[in-house]
Amino acid sequence: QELTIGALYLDAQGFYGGIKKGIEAGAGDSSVRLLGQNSQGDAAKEAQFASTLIASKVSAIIMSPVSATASVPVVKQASEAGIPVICYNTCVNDEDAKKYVKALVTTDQFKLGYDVGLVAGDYFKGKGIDKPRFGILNCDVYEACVQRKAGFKKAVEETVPGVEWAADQAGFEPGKSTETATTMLTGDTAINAMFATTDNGTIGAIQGIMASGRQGQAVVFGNDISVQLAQYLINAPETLIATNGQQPQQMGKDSVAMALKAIKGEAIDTYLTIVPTEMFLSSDPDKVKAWLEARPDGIP
Amino acid sequence: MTEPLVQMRGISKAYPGVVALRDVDFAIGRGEVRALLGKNGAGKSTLVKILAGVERPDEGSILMDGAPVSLRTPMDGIKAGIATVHQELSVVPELSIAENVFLGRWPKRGGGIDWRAMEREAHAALEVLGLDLDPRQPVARISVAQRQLVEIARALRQGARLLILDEPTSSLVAQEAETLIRVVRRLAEQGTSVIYISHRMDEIRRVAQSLTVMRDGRHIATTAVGDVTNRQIVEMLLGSTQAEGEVVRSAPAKRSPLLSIRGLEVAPRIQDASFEIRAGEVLGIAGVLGSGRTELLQAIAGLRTIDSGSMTLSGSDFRPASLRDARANGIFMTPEDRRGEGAVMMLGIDENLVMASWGSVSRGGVIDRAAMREKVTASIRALGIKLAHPSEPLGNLSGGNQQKVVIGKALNAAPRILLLDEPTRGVDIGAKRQIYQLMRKAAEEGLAVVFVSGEIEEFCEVCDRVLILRGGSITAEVEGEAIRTETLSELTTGEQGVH
Amino acid sequence: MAETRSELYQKFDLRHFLSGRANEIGLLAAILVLYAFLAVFASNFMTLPNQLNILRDAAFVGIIAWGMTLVLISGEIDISVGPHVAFAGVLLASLAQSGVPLPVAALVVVVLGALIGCFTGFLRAFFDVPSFIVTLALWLGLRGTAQVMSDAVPIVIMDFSFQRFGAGSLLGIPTPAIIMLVLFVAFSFVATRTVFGRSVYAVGGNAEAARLSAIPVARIRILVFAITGALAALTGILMASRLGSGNSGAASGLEFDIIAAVVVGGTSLFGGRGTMLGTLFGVIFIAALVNGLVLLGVDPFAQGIVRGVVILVAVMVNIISIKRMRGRM
Amino acid sequence: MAETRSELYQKFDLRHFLSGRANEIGLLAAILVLYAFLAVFASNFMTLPNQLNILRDAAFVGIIAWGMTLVLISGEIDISVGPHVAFAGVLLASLAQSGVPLPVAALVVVVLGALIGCFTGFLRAFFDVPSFIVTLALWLGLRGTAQVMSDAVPIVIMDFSFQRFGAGSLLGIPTPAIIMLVLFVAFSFVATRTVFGRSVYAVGGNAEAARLSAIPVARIRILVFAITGALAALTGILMASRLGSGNSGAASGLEFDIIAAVVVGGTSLFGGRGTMLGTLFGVIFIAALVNGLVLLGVDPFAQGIVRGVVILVAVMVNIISIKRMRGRM
Ligand SMILES: Nc1ncnc2c1ncn2[C@@H]1O[C@H](COP(=O)(O)OP(=O)(O)OP(=O)(O)O)[C@@H](O)[C@H]1O
Ligand SMILES: Nc1ncnc2c1ncn2[C@@H]1O[C@H](COP(=O)(O)OP(=O)(O)OP(=O)(O)O)[C@@H](O)[C@H]1O
Ligand SMILES: [Mg+2]
Ligand SMILES: [Mg+2]
Repeated sequence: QELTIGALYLDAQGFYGGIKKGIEAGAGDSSVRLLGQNSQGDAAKEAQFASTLIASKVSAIIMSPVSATASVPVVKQASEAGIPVICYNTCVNDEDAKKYVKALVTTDQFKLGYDVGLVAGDYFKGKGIDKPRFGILNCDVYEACVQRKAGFKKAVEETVPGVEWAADQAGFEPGKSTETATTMLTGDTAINAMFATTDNGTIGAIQGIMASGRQGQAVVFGNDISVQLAQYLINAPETLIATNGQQPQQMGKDSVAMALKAIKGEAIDTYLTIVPTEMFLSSDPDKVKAWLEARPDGIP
Repeated sequence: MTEPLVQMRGISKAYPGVVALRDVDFAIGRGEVRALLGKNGAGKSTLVKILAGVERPDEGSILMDGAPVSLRTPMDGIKAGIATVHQELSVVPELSIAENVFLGRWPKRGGGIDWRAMEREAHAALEVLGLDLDPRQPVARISVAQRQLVEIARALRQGARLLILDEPTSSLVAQEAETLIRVVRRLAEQGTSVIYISHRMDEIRRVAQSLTVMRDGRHIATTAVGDVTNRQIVEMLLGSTQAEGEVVRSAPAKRSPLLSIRGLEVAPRIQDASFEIRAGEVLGIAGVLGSGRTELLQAIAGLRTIDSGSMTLSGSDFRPASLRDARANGIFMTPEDRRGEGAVMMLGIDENLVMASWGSVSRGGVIDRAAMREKVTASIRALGIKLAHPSEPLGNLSGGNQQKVVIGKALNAAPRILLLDEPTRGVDIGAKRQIYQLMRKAAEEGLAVVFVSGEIEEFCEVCDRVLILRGGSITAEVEGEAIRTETLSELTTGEQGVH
Repeated sequence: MAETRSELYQKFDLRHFLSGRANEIGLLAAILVLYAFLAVFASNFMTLPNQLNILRDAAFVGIIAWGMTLVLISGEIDISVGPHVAFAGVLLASLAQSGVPLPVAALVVVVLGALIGCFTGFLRAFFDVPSFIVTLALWLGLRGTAQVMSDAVPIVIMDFSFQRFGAGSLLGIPTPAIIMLVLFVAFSFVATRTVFGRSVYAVGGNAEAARLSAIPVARIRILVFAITGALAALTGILMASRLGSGNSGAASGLEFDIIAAVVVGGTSLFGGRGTMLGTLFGVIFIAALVNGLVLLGVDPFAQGIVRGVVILVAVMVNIISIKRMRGRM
Repeated sequence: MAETRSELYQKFDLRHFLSGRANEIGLLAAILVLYAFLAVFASNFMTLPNQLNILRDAAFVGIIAWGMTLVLISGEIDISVGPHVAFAGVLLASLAQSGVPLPVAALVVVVLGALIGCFTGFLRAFFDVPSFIVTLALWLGLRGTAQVMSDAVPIVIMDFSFQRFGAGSLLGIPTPAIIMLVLFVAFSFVATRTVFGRSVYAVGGNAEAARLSAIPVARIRILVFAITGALAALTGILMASRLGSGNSGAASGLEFDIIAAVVVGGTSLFGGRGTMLGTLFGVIFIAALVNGLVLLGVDPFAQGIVRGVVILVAVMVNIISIKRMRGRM
């Protein structure tokens, strides 16, 4: 009997391209039929698609819930219909997750920010700058991003307590993040560092520095890794210092594996699977090159 | 006789539910001015639309200079040397007068439009028609009559071999019509053929050599104008020996004034108008183009701010603050621009008829369909509207029938004072008579009917009293037997003997 | 005479009847073709739970679509409904959070929704501000207000019986679907049988003629927006109930889906023309299509392409067949 | 007599000049007020780099806005431009990736953009499909195609000199801004001085009158969409150059920003009315506002509210003052 798994992607940014590839690879390996859908970051759309999957009695649902709270009802609905739910990347709040979710495959979002925050702190300490001034491109409409930012801020404040947080604006859409970063940097010439919580934000920050002619005066710390960010690490090492990458394909594959286990009723030993992050530094171009070579199709 | 310029053979055309033309033959010679006559809905406009390439015939062929031509688009028509002024105004309100005169054929210089030349020539083209306007202002700001002249100027400029004028004078007054007739005659002398559609019998005799009568989509007769009497024409038109109506005026009975107006001033045109409107009479208001007749009616109907003056309605002070205020006091006006302001073309005929009187066919906001149908049916019968189904869109009707619906709407609103701005525009002789009778009937039932028309002859047929509006004030009042064409035209223009 | 009079109306004219409903007939045919296709190729599409599911999804578009149909017929547009839904949900949740009983909070939200609509209509009617601009300002402002109120974090509504309102069902039919269908009947009646409804058509068809016929044009304009505002608020409540929280990011792009469904249903963006039945068919068509594409397992990135092509083809075929039908009669 | 008459309109008439430009004057005043406010309260707003920055941002809206102005004037709408920009960028990047030289790829993209526009215009002109529907289908389809082509992962364009095209500047002025301004001059000329431009107004003001005057209505309709398609493709190339990659998620909601700017600039959604200068002012007004709000450090969630209020107030004051001005003359 053919197994059908429903997969919900949070949106169509590059990261989810990687997730999708991982999930598709995982499903292909075990000849599972896949019903995919893009929630477009909207809890209402997510509820709509999940209901469709539930009504068609899929064997399991793999999803990155839009919200820790707003996604609870659909997760609950699936669980009550006897459909195991596997979270990846994001999940509903712990209490409900324990009740309704079989497994969570994720990156530690707080740590994703925290680790690069440590790199940033050390960078400025090494340069003898005790009052770095940061501009932030956030994606606070997503709860994961709020955690990344919190992690980053905590780490930096621990290492360089004199840090100044200047502008903090939304910047996660391609193009718009570049506009916002450029405005920020031309508007506040004292900013000497940028932090961005997504790949598009990180690209925007780098391009903002270039557009405002501030190369060498401001540096970028980012989250996520992509071909383009890898290029910047290699070609603009004085601007992009570090970015902490996730491994979306791994995450996708692991999620499918968890889903299959849940379907078969096998015991899942650990609810939480942390997919490790990978730090990429402009001071270590070889690692970046190796990452690029491993991905000829450019999917992270 | 030489070969005709244009020949139409066996033309048939059907619209959903209506056959507009049945096997019509039509031919016109060079330099000939042909009047095309027929009741509303007879198929006149459809016939000329086919010539202009606007509509395609279902059957039949067209020959120019003896050779078959294919007129499938307006472009084909224009290329073949046919210029048309359509019955429905087709100006672009947002563009300037000059641009509208040159619409689609703007003069060019060095890759761009030559605005200077365009404005100069547009001004000249309008002057020929007796209109002196700043050609840069948008057409949205000029009156319906002026728009009609802009369209005529557009057609005249094309230097066509065949000029089609579909009711060109419907919103013009005698003077402009006269100017136009002179222009048409001159063109004909220079070899242009002209098809001239009009419901105004007096014009026909002055402008055309021959006439064609149509009825129910059929060609009835084509003769020289001199060979038939007016009475014969009307008989051919109506298809019966329906009596030429006598004057339908009632005996002048002195009635008490319903609305008295003293020293009315409405910027910019009405300066000092004093007159009264009496219940039970049909009151005409005559004046030249732009004399402010529309403004006067609009002021009474609450559509314009009154600058000064006093009004008393049934003896008590009254000043219409808004349309709704006037309406609440029993005043209702029908506008002259039917398409733009008079009716909703997309909606059904029935709804247009009851649009201003929903209260009478609804209860608690819910439409009482039976009552509505009864009212609509009564209106359709009373006005003799030719239609396929009461709920078909009003836009499907011929121009004259649309006009009847607009009047029907006003009558259904049951006003005490009914203001009709050019109600007989584009209405055929038979229907005009019906409309006169409706006006008379309304007056007999105690309404005050105020009637504005560009055709002086009309006043003679229906009015009890006529006011002359000149220079912003009422300069004369003519009553009863004294209402005669010559008198009125002298009084409105201040000149002796136009005819 | 009395008899011939009613004949003008009373004889049932099939051709006239059909030609007046050509659009709806075409849409119905399109829906049937789509259903036939999906029934064969999408497993589980024709199951009852899935059909009810389609109805529930349709409700979140349909309820507002009734009001939007009136708005478009009157020659206006309202692009603020998506953020309005989010705002209503957040407001409801934060009222509930601060102790206001849910029914009271819901009433407040709906009344406020109607008032917001009145505001739009007022600026349109009395200051001639294009409704696109006013509702653009609301589009920006309402989403912003919802985000500020909630810090973009969903505000949870604890009441579980309330959750059943949006997610539950009555006699097996999802509550939102029932509300949608009841409102459909009401709005069909309003649009065709009431003075208000017909006045909306008149205003959209020719506002100047409507004004001169003493139709209260300003009042009509205000009312259509007020109704749509109230419906957006109602949808916001249903959505909050379904999600168990007030969510400032919810219903993004909903205005777009709604306008698309209404236009697919044959309503003109230029006013004067449109029917509730057409809108119902437009809503159902798109909801079934979206659902079917999920069940067919079409690649999520490619779904947009398929949706675009199917909608275009359906509308084109409908337009062509309307012309044929009209032409033949 | 003849002389005085022609003098009547040939001599420069200030009142006539002003009343015809009331909208632009009002918008200019709004921009000045906004600038004065931001100059005082937003630090670094009035610096040259920031002003150039505003110009650059404006270009990504403005270039397409010129075409959109023509589309709206002709009584149509094109909602597909945002996805079209993303699609053009992805197509360019993947052509470049597969070895096509960038100038050739850029040409291909622009020509294809124009063809896509032709397709819209064709369906509108010959099948009477509302342009909202056709461009809705493209809106869905183009974004989907871009996602499928790239798996939603940005396709990097390696050429660094190409990146300077979108991000760089000429004589200190950002390249996109230069392109925008050059096109502005061209489109202003087209709209006011050419037969095509005036035909667009005629078609939008009264399509039937245009048809009767033998204006090639279908050709005009096709052309306005073709132009807008080509401009969207051009913007896509600039965007790809600026981002250094072809990004299927780029320019989301751009269609909305563009239509908003054009409508704020005084163009009617119902056709017949609008000017390029008005659109320029609309584009600048919104770009400066967005920039200023970032510099003011307004809470990002509250920015929507401020933007909504400012746009509404600006348009309202403009409309009221236009009425005053017209009324007085
Ligand atoms: N577009 C249309 N759709 C349906 N019926 C039409 C259409 N145009 C004309 N008709 C019908 O065709 C018939 C002939 O109309 P036409 O306009 O040619 O009359 P006409 O002689 O010009 O009348 P009038 O004097 O009122 O202008 C009428 O019955 C009219 O209702
Ligand atoms: N500058 C203008 N702007 C807007 N409307 C105008 C202007 N001038 C005239 N009109 C309108 O044109 C119409 C005709 O004007 P008016 O009442 O002065 O003329 P009239 O005597 O009725 O003559 P006619 O109707 O034959 O032109 C009115 O509806 C008036 O509002
Ligand atoms: Mg006619
Ligand atoms: Mg008049």
